[in-house]
Amino acid sequence: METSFVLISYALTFGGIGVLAFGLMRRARQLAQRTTPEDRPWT
Amino acid sequence: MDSSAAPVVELSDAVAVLGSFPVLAGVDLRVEAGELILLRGPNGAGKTSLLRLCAGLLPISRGRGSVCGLDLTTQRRAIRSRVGLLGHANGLYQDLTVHENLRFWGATVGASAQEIGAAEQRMGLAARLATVPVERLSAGQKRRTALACMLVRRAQLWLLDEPHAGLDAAARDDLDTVLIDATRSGATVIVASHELERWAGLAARQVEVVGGHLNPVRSTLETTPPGRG
Amino acid sequence: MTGSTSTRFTRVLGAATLLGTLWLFLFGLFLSPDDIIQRRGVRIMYVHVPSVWLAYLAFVVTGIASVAYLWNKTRSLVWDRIAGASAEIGILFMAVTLVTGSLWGRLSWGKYWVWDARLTSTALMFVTYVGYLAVRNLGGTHQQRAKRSALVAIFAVIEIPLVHFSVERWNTLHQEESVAKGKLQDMMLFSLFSGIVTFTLLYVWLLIHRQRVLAMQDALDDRELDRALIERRAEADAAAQPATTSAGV
Amino acid sequence: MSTARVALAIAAKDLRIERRSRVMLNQVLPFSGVVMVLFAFALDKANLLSRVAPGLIWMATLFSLLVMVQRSFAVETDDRAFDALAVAGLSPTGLFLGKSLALAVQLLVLDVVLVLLAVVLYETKIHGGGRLALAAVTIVAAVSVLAGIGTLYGGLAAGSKGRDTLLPLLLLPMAAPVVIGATRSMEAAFATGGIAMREGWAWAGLLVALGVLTTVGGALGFSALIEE
Repeated sequence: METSFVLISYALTFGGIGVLAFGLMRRARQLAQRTTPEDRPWT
Repeated sequence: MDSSAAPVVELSDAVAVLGSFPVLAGVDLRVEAGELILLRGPNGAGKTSLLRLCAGLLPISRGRGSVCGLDLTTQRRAIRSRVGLLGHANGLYQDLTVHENLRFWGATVGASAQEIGAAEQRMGLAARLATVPVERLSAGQKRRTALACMLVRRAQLWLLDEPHAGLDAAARDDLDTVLIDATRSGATVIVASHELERWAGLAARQVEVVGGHLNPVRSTLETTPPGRG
Repeated sequence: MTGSTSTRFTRVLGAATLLGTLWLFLFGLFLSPDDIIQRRGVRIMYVHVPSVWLAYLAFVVTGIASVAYLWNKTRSLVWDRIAGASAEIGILFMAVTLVTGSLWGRLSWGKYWVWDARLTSTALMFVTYVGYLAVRNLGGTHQQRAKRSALVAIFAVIEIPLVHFSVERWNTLHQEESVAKGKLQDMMLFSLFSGIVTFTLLYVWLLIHRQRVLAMQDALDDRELDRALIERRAEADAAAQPATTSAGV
Repeated sequence: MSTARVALAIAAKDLRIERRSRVMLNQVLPFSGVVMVLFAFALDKANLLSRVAPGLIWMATLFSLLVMVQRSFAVETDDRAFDALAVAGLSPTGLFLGKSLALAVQLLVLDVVLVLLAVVLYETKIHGGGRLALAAVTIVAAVSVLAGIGTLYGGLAAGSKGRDTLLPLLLLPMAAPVVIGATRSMEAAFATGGIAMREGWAWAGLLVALGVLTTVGGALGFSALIEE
């Protein structure tokens, strides 16, 4: 039982992080098309 | 109406935003003490928002403005204590009686019992009505109670949004005399209303509100007003 | 990982985070030894403990950013966006903490949930910050959103020690501070440490990108405001022409 | 318009509205009374009941608080009196202190009734002045905290759309330390659950500190929260 619990924990943790990071990148690309460079002072 | 005193309301290119919609998109207005101004214009043009801007309720996002000599961007709360805004709702406590509502508003500014009595008298809310809970009053009586609260609070600028809505003919005439009486005793009144024919004789100046802007209306009574810049 | 919100720094940071994650997988699952009592179950610790650390760090950053926004010398919407972004990341790690914590609890105490000081205060904080995010999208101008959220965040941060203290005195049954007692072997400690470092890098990476996404979102809102302003002017000028004799501007 | 005068005017107004409409008397009190009675049936073993009594009192108080806060701000928003208060330029600190004072007074009445109910229904007893003093201090301190955070978050939620669900979401986590502390010190006052008086007073001290923090923090925060 331990192994399955450990694997579930890792899967949930890195799955959650992956979903957040991926969603973030997708949102960034979407917004990039609709904003102009001066809206992005960091570039 | 000496115009030497500072104008009660002065707006230059004022912009106000509701959410992300510019309900007022560059308004210029100047109102002297004791004037009675009528705001006309279609619904959604920005009449109510202009009143809320002058009342210091709606923050000014761009441009400049002052009410009763106080700056609209920095002294909004000070402005509010000098202004009375009567919107579609009367802002009264339904469970309390007329007298209790007036006593509450009196208590917030430290008004004396005489002042409260005088306000009741002026608004025709004497003895019998004063002890009736507000929720059982007619629309006209509620409107007069709300105006009495404004009197008790010693408001210098009266901002009325469709004050005649829901009033019968008698109550309307009654309200007109009250407003004229108020301007004569030095208060300044800005009214937003659809009923143009009613206001023709009364309002010294009419201003058209459309698309969040003001266009002065050529009215037979007055000389050329300071038009939009 | 190229995109509009990346710069050289975030790419380096992203690479380091990926490296750290692989490192954590390697050590967490294979190279570090089993525990004498919990056998393989202890490996959950390498994701659970860093998540707890990250959640608290994120919420403290939200609190600091909120204070920075309220203080008029340092007032700028960047602080507000950092506070919002950090709370969002904090909530993810808080959720992970609760799930992995209960799984680990099942293994070591035999029960998924125990009314223990740390678990209860973590759960309460999770709800508090869900409330914070609800306040963030109440609408109004960016300044109103920022001020309102800053206050709720400051009250929430003051709340954290209070909840923890009051629940701690209630009763406590948590792991006996395994890291502090030093009964962990060196390899375990090393894996745990690499977990914490990796997660911290990840947090900074997520924070920077999220702040920039929010910045673009705000810029877009302002852009829409300008467009609507022009529209309103056009509407007014169009209406002004026929209605009055005075010439429009 | 000094803050104190505004606060007293608002508190007097709220309490007069309550006396006139009797929402607390006709709805909230019976509601929490029924909760206590139902629990008495559900857990009919006496010794368990007396041990659980303090927790029940504060849980019933917490849920009544939600109803009372919603009523306190419904009164303001019914006829947009809240706008009228804003237009009058009343000091937000006065507004906060007035609203929370009125709420605190009502909560105090509610709690005294709940304690009496507990004594009658659950045979809990409060022996001697020391325990009575502890119970009194606990109730006053806890009530001041609950009224403070209730008014603060009630004001925030009043204007917004999802206010019915937002209020519990914001209020309950913040109320957790108070409910825990108050339950613990009441257990000392009721001499159940083996809590020493000394620890009871320690919890009461925490509640008093929370009370001061909430009142000061609430007063400062309230103006920013309700600012248009």
